Amino acid sequence: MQFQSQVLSNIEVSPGYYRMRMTAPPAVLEAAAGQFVMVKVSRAIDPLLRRPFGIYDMGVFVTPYTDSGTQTFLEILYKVVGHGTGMLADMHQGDSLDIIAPLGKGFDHGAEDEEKILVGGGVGLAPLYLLAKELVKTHRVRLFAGGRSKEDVLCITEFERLGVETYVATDDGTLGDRGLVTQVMLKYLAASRTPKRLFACGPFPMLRAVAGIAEEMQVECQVSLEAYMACGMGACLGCVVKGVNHSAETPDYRCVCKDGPVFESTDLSWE
Amino acid sequence: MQFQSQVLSNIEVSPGYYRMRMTAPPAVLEAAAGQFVMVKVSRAIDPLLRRPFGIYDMGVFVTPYTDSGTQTFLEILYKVVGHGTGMLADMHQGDSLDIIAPLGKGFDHGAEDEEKILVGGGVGLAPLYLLAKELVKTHRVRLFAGGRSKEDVLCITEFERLGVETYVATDDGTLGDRGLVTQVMLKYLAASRTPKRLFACGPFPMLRAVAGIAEEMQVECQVSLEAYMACGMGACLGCVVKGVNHSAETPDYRCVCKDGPVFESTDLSWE
Amino acid sequence: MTKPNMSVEIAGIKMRNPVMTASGTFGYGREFADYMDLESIGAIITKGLSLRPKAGNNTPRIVETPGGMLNAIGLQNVGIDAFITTKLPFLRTVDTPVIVNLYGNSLEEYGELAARIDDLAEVSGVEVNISCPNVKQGGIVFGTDPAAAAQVVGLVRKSTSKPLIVKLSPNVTDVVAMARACVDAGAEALSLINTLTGMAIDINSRRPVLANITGGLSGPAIKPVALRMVWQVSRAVKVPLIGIGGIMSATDALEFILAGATAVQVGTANFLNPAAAEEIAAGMESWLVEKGVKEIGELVGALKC
Amino acid sequence: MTKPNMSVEIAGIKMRNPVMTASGTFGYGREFADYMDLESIGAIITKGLSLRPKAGNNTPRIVETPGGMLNAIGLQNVGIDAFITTKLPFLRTVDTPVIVNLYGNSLEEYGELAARIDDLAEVSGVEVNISCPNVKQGGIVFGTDPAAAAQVVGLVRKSTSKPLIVKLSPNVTDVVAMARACVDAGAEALSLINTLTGMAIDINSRRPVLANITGGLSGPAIKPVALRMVWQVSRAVKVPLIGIGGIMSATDALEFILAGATAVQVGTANFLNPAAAEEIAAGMESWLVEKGVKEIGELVGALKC
Ligand SMILES: Cc1cc2nc3c(=O)[nH]c(=O)nc-3n(C[C@H](O)[C@H](O)[C@H](O)COP(=O)(O)OP(=O)(O)OC[C@H]3O[C@@H](n4cnc5c(N)ncnc54)[C@H](O)[C@@H]3O)c2cc1C
Ligand SMILES: Cc1cc2nc3c(=O)[nH]c(=O)nc-3n(C[C@H](O)[C@H](O)[C@H](O)COP(=O)(O)OP(=O)(O)OC[C@H]3O[C@@H](n4cnc5c(N)ncnc54)[C@H](O)[C@@H]3O)c2cc1C
Ligand SMILES: Cc1cc2nc3c(=O)[nH]c(=O)nc-3n(C[C@H](O)[C@H](O)[C@H](O)COP(=O)(O)O)c2cc1C
Ligand SMILES: Cc1cc2nc3c(=O)[nH]c(=O)nc-3n(C[C@H](O)[C@H](O)[C@H](O)COP(=O)(O)O)c2cc1C
Ligand code: FES
Ligand code: FES
Repeated sequence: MQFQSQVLSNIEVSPGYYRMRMTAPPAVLEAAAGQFVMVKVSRAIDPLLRRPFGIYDMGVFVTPYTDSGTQTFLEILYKVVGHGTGMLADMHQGDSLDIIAPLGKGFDHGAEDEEKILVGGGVGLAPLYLLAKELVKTHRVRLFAGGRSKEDVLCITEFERLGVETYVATDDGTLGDRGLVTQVMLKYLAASRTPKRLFACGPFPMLRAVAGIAEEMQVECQVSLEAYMACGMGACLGCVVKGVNHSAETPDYRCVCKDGPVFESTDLSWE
Repeated sequence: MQFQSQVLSNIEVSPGYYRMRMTAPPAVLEAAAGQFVMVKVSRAIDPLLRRPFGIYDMGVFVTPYTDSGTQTFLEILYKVVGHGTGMLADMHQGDSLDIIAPLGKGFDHGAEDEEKILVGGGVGLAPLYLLAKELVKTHRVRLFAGGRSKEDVLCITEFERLGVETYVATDDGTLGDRGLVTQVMLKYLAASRTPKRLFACGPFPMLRAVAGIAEEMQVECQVSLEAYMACGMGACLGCVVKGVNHSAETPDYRCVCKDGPVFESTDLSWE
Repeated sequence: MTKPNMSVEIAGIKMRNPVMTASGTFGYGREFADYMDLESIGAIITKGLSLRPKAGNNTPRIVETPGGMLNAIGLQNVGIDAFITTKLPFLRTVDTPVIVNLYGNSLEEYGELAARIDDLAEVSGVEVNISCPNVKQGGIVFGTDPAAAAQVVGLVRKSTSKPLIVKLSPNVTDVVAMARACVDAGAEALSLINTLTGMAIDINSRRPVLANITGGLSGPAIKPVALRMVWQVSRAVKVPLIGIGGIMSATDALEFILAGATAVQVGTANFLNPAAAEEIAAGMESWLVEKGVKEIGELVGALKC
Repeated sequence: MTKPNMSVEIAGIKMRNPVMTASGTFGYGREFADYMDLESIGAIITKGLSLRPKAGNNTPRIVETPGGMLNAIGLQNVGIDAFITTKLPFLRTVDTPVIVNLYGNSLEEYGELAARIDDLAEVSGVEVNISCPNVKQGGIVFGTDPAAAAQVVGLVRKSTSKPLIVKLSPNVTDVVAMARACVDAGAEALSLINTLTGMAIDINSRRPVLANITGGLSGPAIKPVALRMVWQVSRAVKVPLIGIGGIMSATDALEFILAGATAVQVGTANFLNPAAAEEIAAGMESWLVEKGVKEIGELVGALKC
């Protein structure tokens, strides 16, 4: 669905990280956690392409000063890394954006009786929040959150408020354990016997480590990938990743935008 | 001089016409009426080139809430005609702009004992306001203002407040006389004997008419021209107009940005 | 106010209006069905098809550049057979001409491909891509040498009776010579332009951004070059032209029509706005109404120089 | 932290850093003296000079396009004699090499021009413009045909002992062939690229925007094409290259250096920011400091492919 959206708020939640809330049509509420939005940052030709962001949160609020008006909103959590996100960070309440949402395939919640383990690195926490919100209704949820430094571990309080049990690790030890979050998770998995399912989002090396652990521990695992995207709808073939059966002779490319961004870790080639 | 400027206000003074006040360094106050500014509307590459605007007003105000702080400001009066002016109209207080000012050659006030006659069409009134402000200190000043319709005749009250006697004509007769402002001016010139000097700014056909009248009535006349500009400083040679001696064999091109925008009407070729 | 006549004919293909979607930027049509009415435009051109499925290049395959983007997809496609069985059935349900964009790794492959689609009723025409700059084999040679281009076009002409459009590369000294060679060899219409070959570099990694090193530049950045080439070619050949390159709006499209194009293709704009093609067609019609132009044909090549 | 060595040498011209100003975008230097330190950059290249003063084209001569601009100045210039008497004296007071950009209407004129500047001590070198697309006579031919280019370069080589740089046009199928021809004929360095030929149309007037109909496209839009050509040529010839095309920032400049350019020229950026060249030179130096690179030379052609 393509729509014009107004910025409702745009707050720096940690140095260089912003949370933006924007208006959306009610139908957006059918989005699944893990799906994403494509944002046209400016009506001008610079930046030209839309920028993809996971859905961090969504919902409805009652508009003030009116009797019965309600407004659907979407939230994204983003890191300023370049031109487009830099311009996004400069936006104010009331500015307008052109949005396409929801796009892609979201997370599959999995079986009833599993413990749900979320693993997020840096801004990879974004789509996990919406997932956690859904999962906590019926499941026990644990989050393993990693980042370079304490500034890169975002919105932990929000997860805790949902009732998610959180474990944190940072590369420099400024928050939680020092080291890789995947190591912390591995320790937990090794010590526990209940059936589990992993949901991971973050930098590629982290996802590869998670996929490796999942294979080793024989736990089902979904990963949410990033890729450079032009269209977000399977038309440009710019965003492909190699599927598990890929070889030069029998190409098995999957579109991150359409076949993903969430994949079963066993469906991908991790080389 | 190149400087970063903050928008202080940006008000629609008539449908499609805006007056923008912005901060400037004190040295800008040395600008002469008729000089112009080059505005980089966006830090992004779209729009790419700076846009030229005459200086409508400038001055100093005392900044509120501080004891002795003063702030120099510049004002431009602009019409939304395309992409760059459209984006300018969307700007708010506090937004920043990159400005080069003052540029070009301004008006020469002329001799002491002349009556000063200003002729402006549409947004061509912009540089005449600053000129009027200077001239009224020592001279009798009359303004002939024209436009398509009453919405296109701007800031007449401001001129009147300076003590300028104003005459208005519109093509459709919705304000002042119906018809061309140059005709109204011609009538006045024909009826009066005192020495005079003309200062004109507006669309090219109007300027040509004014130059013709000036020649016929043997009145000195300066015109302020517009041209498509890239650099504003005499480097690109994009903005040239033909000087009076121009021919294919003996080229006599003048840069509107550097040799102008104000020219003696007799220095130009009016074909 | 009576509606202006927006219909055009290219090489015998009747279209309700001059707006087509450019190959490789509109998938196989279906991807856009949720965002626009596929029956609101003149024609759909498929992603470039080869004889066998093609894996395409490694990633990264795309990168934004100022006012444009580079792509080095490397012609990843399902191959002509899978296209016929998996993609064409959907297109059959859409009442809009489908033009198949063909790409061969060799002269013979072009011929085989053309023969392969000859008896498909759902295919209204063929657009031969001799200009793809990404694949070493063939692409760059056929697209930049008039004699080689003529060979391909001649063979395709023999292998199918479908309307034959040839798509030209802008990476040449003399686009008019290329155009003439293709027309002489049997092209009934020309599409121009394909992408300009470009490159992007990441100074931190000290590597090219694209895995393929170079890629094809598309988007608004190339519009002036595309307009110039359409104008040049329109004065040299008699066949209808299809203008392509950076068309984002009805205004852009009308510029190409005035320059001499009978129709246009919308490419990169589909990525920014999946309803772009429909909106451009509607915007062109509104402009004709506003200006009192009775049919789009009046504007073709109507530039006053 | 010791400062990195930013100095480079092009065809024997020693420059304090690799940032030069592109012909036609920096006037005769003086225009920018109020906005930047003319002694902060590597070299100044003059507006293209011809034997006799040139009027140039009618107006409009420039128009903005997406991410770029078209110009059809038509080489308006004061002519070599007036340059020497009215412009050179100022440049003499600036301690920065001055390179004269030359443009001839005929083969002979190139020779005469080169001879004319041969004994001017203030002129550090010559950049021969064989690529200007705006003037019908000569320009387009010399710049797109290797044999014609070689003729011009050979004659200039004979007519002056000044360091000889040749500026290449991007409007060719094979820029490497052009580069080789110029080097074989005596070019000691190559500048690339000049502008891409383009066009803009005003749909309301139904006329080309530029009086000259077509013009040269410059600015960020052309950077990917320029980078690609520098990279291609750098792998084919041994002489130093000067990268030009859409350089707006130190990052852009460094991309060209990695692609194989020894120096760069800043063009359109001077219009947006009259201090651009100085800021780019400073920004490059800061980046080298940040990355611990000791001299700029280490980066030339250091792209890992
Ligand atoms: C499905 C998906 C979901 C994402 N969710 C989030 C999120 O929730 N929060 C968040 O902060 N980021 C998210 N990203 C990454 C985000 O899209 C990029 O950081 C953003 O596009 C960078 O834009 P820019 O203009 O600031 O960067 P640029 O200046 O364009 O480039 C800076 C860097 O960002 C990368 N990048 C640029 N454009 C894209 C693109 N279209 N797709 C992927 N990478 C790109 C480039 O490779 C480059 O290294 C997601 C990406 C994808 C594909
Ligand atoms: C010395 C000078 C002083 C000026 N003073 C004023 C003023 O006080 N108030 C005012 O409203 N306008 C003034 N103008 C005109 C103003 O510069 C243009 O209206 C503006 O640049 C249009 O920008 P745009 O992006 O909105 O238009 P675009 O979308 O770029 O084009 C719309 C139209 O504006 C014209 N135009 C675009 N760029 C320029 C340019 N750089 N120079 C001249 N014309 C251009 C084009 O020919 C086109 O027809 C002045 C122009 C000059 C040269
Ligand atoms: C991602 C992408 C893929 C493309 N694939 C093809 C293709 O398969 N065959 C082809 O002839 N052109 C292909 N093109 C070129 C476009 O059809 C078009 O000629 C070009 O993009 C210029 O138009 P634009 O500026 O509107 O995008 C592709 C372009 C892009 C951006
Ligand atoms: C207004 C203008 C005038 C130019 N005049 C000349 C010229 O006289 N001689 C020349 O060799 N190149 C000329 N050029 C080309 C530039 O030197 C440069 O090659 C081109 O603009 C690409 O660089 P850029 O993208 O940084 O502008 C001119 C460019 C512009 C924009
Ligand atoms: S982003 Fe275009 S196919 Fe995925
Ligand atoms: S605007 Fe560049 S010379 Fe006048």
